[in-house]
Amino acid sequence: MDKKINGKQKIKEEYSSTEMLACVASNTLEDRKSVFVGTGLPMIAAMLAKRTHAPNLLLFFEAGGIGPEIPVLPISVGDSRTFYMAIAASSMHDSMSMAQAGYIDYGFLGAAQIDKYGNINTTVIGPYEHPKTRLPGSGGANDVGTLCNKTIIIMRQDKNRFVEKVDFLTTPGYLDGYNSREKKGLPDGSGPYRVITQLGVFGFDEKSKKMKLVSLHPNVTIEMIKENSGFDIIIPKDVSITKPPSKDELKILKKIDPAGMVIGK
Amino acid sequence: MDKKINGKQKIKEEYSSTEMLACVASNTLEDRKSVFVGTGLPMIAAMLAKRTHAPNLLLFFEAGGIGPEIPVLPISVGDSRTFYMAIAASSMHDSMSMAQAGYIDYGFLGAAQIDKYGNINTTVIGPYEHPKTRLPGSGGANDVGTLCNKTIIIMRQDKNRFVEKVDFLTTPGYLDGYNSREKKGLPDGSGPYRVITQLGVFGFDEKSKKMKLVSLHPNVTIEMIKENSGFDIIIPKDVSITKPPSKDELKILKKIDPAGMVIGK
Amino acid sequence: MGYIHIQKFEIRQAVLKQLGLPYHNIDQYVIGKGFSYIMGKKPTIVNNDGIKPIFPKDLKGSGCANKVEVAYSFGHELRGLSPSSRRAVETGKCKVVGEISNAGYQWRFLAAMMGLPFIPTRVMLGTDTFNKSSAKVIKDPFSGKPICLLPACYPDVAVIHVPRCDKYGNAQIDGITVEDFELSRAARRLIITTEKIIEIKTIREEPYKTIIPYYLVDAVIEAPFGSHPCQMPYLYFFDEEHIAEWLSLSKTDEGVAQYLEKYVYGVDEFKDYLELIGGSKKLAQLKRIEKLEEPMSAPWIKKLMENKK
Amino acid sequence: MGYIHIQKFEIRQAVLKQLGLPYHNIDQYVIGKGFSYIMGKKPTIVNNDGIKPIFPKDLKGSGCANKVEVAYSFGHELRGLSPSSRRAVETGKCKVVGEISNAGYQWRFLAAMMGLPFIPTRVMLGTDTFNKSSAKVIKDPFSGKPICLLPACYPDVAVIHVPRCDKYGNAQIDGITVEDFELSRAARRLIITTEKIIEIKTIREEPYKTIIPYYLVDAVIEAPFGSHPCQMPYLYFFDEEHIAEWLSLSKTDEGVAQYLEKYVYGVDEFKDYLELIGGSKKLAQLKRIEKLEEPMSAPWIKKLMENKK
Repeated sequence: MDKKINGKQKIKEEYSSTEMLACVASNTLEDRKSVFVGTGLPMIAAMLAKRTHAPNLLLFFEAGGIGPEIPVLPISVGDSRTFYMAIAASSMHDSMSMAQAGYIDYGFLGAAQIDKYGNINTTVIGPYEHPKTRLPGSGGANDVGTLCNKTIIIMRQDKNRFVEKVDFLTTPGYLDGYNSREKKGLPDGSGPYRVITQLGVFGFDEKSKKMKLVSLHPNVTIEMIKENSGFDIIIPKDVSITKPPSKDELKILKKIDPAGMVIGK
Repeated sequence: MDKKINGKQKIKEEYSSTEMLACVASNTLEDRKSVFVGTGLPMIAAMLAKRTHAPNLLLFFEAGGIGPEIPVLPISVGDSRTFYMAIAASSMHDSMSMAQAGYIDYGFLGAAQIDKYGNINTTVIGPYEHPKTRLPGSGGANDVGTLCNKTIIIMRQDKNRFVEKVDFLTTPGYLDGYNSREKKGLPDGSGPYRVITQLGVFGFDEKSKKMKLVSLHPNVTIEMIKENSGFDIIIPKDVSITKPPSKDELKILKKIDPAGMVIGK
Repeated sequence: MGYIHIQKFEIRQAVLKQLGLPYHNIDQYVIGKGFSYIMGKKPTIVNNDGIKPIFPKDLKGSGCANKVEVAYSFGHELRGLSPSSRRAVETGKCKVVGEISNAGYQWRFLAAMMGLPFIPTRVMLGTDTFNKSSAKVIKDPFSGKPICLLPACYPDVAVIHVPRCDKYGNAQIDGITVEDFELSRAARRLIITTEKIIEIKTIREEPYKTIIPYYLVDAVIEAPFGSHPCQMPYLYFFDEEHIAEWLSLSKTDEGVAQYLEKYVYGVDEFKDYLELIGGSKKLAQLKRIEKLEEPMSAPWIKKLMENKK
Repeated sequence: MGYIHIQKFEIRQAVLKQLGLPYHNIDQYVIGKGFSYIMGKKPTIVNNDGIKPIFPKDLKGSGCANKVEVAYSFGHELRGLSPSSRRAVETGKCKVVGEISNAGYQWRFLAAMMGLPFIPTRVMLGTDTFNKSSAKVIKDPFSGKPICLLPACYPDVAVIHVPRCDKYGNAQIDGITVEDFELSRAARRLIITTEKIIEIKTIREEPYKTIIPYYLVDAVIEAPFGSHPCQMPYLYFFDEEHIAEWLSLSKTDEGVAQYLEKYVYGVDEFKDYLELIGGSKKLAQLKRIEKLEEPMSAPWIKKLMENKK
């Protein structure tokens, strides 16, 4: 991929945007923690983490697969690859109860729209009664966003997706900010932890719970971040540059997804 | 056993009081229904019913044994004989949920005390804080008495056991009678169905829910019923005589309990 | 007709000839054009949830559901969204009467299984998903904090496909049970379709393997490969080529009609359907894929990736 | 110390040397005079329920519990009532701080497992069992009728004996699970004792057999015959002769002391205890009884019948 950014020299990137997302997501996960994963990029990220810095990461799938040794990329959260050589092939009641009881550290979410408090829409674009576009709905998203201790959101960023107000609040972020999440009865201390887009990585202000920039991907400027958001993002003084995928990581990604099912070519 | 009753001729009874209880309890059960059984007499009664008029009776044990082919008398509701060749060896959550959802037709209970509305005490004799005698407590009794559609109570009858007010209301009968059971939130239409004692069989008045005599055991008089109760029992005009154990039933009982573990000699 | 819940791995061709099957009357194997029977019945609400199957999910897109309560009902995971289901809702042909989350659905079945009016949960609080659901919020009397109450859901009919059961319906399941345990106990009528019928003796020898006991079951249908084009864990994998054909055809109403004509109305028996989708050669391949002896072949993945670019 | 829940089939000699065992630190096999450790700790509340075991049920009668919440805690089913437990409560040595039903206990664990403040139920309503319990009644907001709410119960420690698990604690159970599934997920600390340790590979080959996964487990103790004098389904039966000895001795405080001296303080290792109760000959007999190759021998039954007369 060749790009000209900010008048700088053309830079030959040795990785795709999807590979970048997968690696950043992977690096967000810690060893000896548990993660609630869906298929697609979250699965790739979790598998990469397990093969690099987090070999003891425990995977939960909502349909009941727990701690599998994934042989090939699953295409569904109920796919038997999600409980291949697992430590338990259980039920949704079990997985979701474990999440609700606070056993699950990380959860992944996708989003069609997000607001500054990390509230997510995956239900409809347009008015609910006469939707312009009907999206998948909550599925397990509301559950993951409510119950996992730290939620990681992976999505594409632009003005139509980073919005002042989501068309439909499918999955709770910090609701109206500050302590409004806890006040509504959602688990203490849980909530969105990171938002990972093609441009950067975002976190949330500890007190106001407003979205703030954590790191810029290589060759991305703060202006680009602002241009691609419908709300103000807190820009701290010290913004780091996201660590790009290492050669090792890229090699492992190819092994995890040789056909490019998710990662692409 | 030889007895002289009411000035009548001595009658040589060919069955014991326990055998009588077992057979009456057995005959109360219907084929193609389900029953929640404990160990002891209920187990004997259910096994007898299965081997006589109710071959398709479905047995539930609170610990999770469902539909077993009982090889020898279990001594505990968690005993593996309660799930020997069962159709399911499940859990207490499953059994109790099935009962709460209305799947279980009959349930058996014992009692240290009972009142006229079929309320039962198996917790303490004397004041709760300083009990004269500490009894087993609810165990599964409250569950059976609350959830099964028709409860069958097997107990010894005398003035200290058939009482105006139980020392402790462990398991609900019809509470204060009439519709008070439903008003408290207990399942509609459920409640005590029969009380079987060494003297007779009792039911409950449809409206007031007060205990009424259904049948007298052979050689028992209405006076004996009254003498052995601390409250007034409704005596209808037509009271039948309980069918005594048949020779076949007695033979099967011997096979079910050859050592006389429950039935005695 | 009221509420139909159709579960993962279910048989798409079979079923529902006779909904009022009496208890125990389970020697009547009903295999036929069940899909069209469902269509003929026009159930008012189809209660279909998340992770589940390919075709029943698209019931609404096939014109046989006019109201739905949805958790994850418009997507096919990595394969993308469902064109027909989205079209049905976006054009107003099918109305979404309620939103819920996957856990929410699961626990509504748990409440029903337990004979309870509701089950509490922490999910859904503070969201539009809650606002469009049948749940309520109360103050937890123990902590004083808000808690969400999910009302029990008793589907009128549920269909569950299992690897094996006896002729009375006592069923074992290998792998995850998803919500089979709770759903089978919540449904008013339960139809079991099975890869094979085994002896009751086998069930009784390992009673702890029984997930669904016979007294929950209204009908048993023996239907090898009955989960096609979906997966049966440890036996065969998704038929991604067939799924791709459906997803492609279902982009238009004409395509849907064409698909139904070919695979539903056009076949008399389930075995004819299995011939049509590729016969024993295809089925053997799906077995090999499930056993990891052969990589999955999935045309939609490539298309998906191209669309993304 | 707070709440200890001791489960059916548990090992009576083992355990609890170190309650704060770190996660994963499960190669420390702790077999010893656990009973006395429990006694030394004087837990304030022993949460012991219904159907369960012979000795832990009588903890209070052994002087090592001064408060109990009870469902079925004073009886030994067909064997009769527990003399020591009744004496402890009747003399005021041990206080009953709460009553509950068996289902109530089970569902309090379900609430804890689900991370909920409470689970609703229809049991206990309208009774003194409810009045002496920790439950509350509310008006069900869906139907307007009263419903009972059982607060979650998180035991500080639970001990569960299983037929087999791997060294990480992934455990399979044959036969009924009673409340093991929910309890293992509710307990803050979980100690697994097992008939044998198997390879994790075996666990992974049939993952649907795992009832208790490793992340719930704080310690694993290999203890063949660890359930003695209770039963291990499919492996060995209750030792009714030993149980009779206990029931007989425990009629007096001196008898309890005598029993503890002989079988708890008097033995150094669990294998010494097994020798003391009859060694390999007795254990072989219990195996035969479980397999129905030999009838049960139970002195207490005869006594019970005589007492009844």
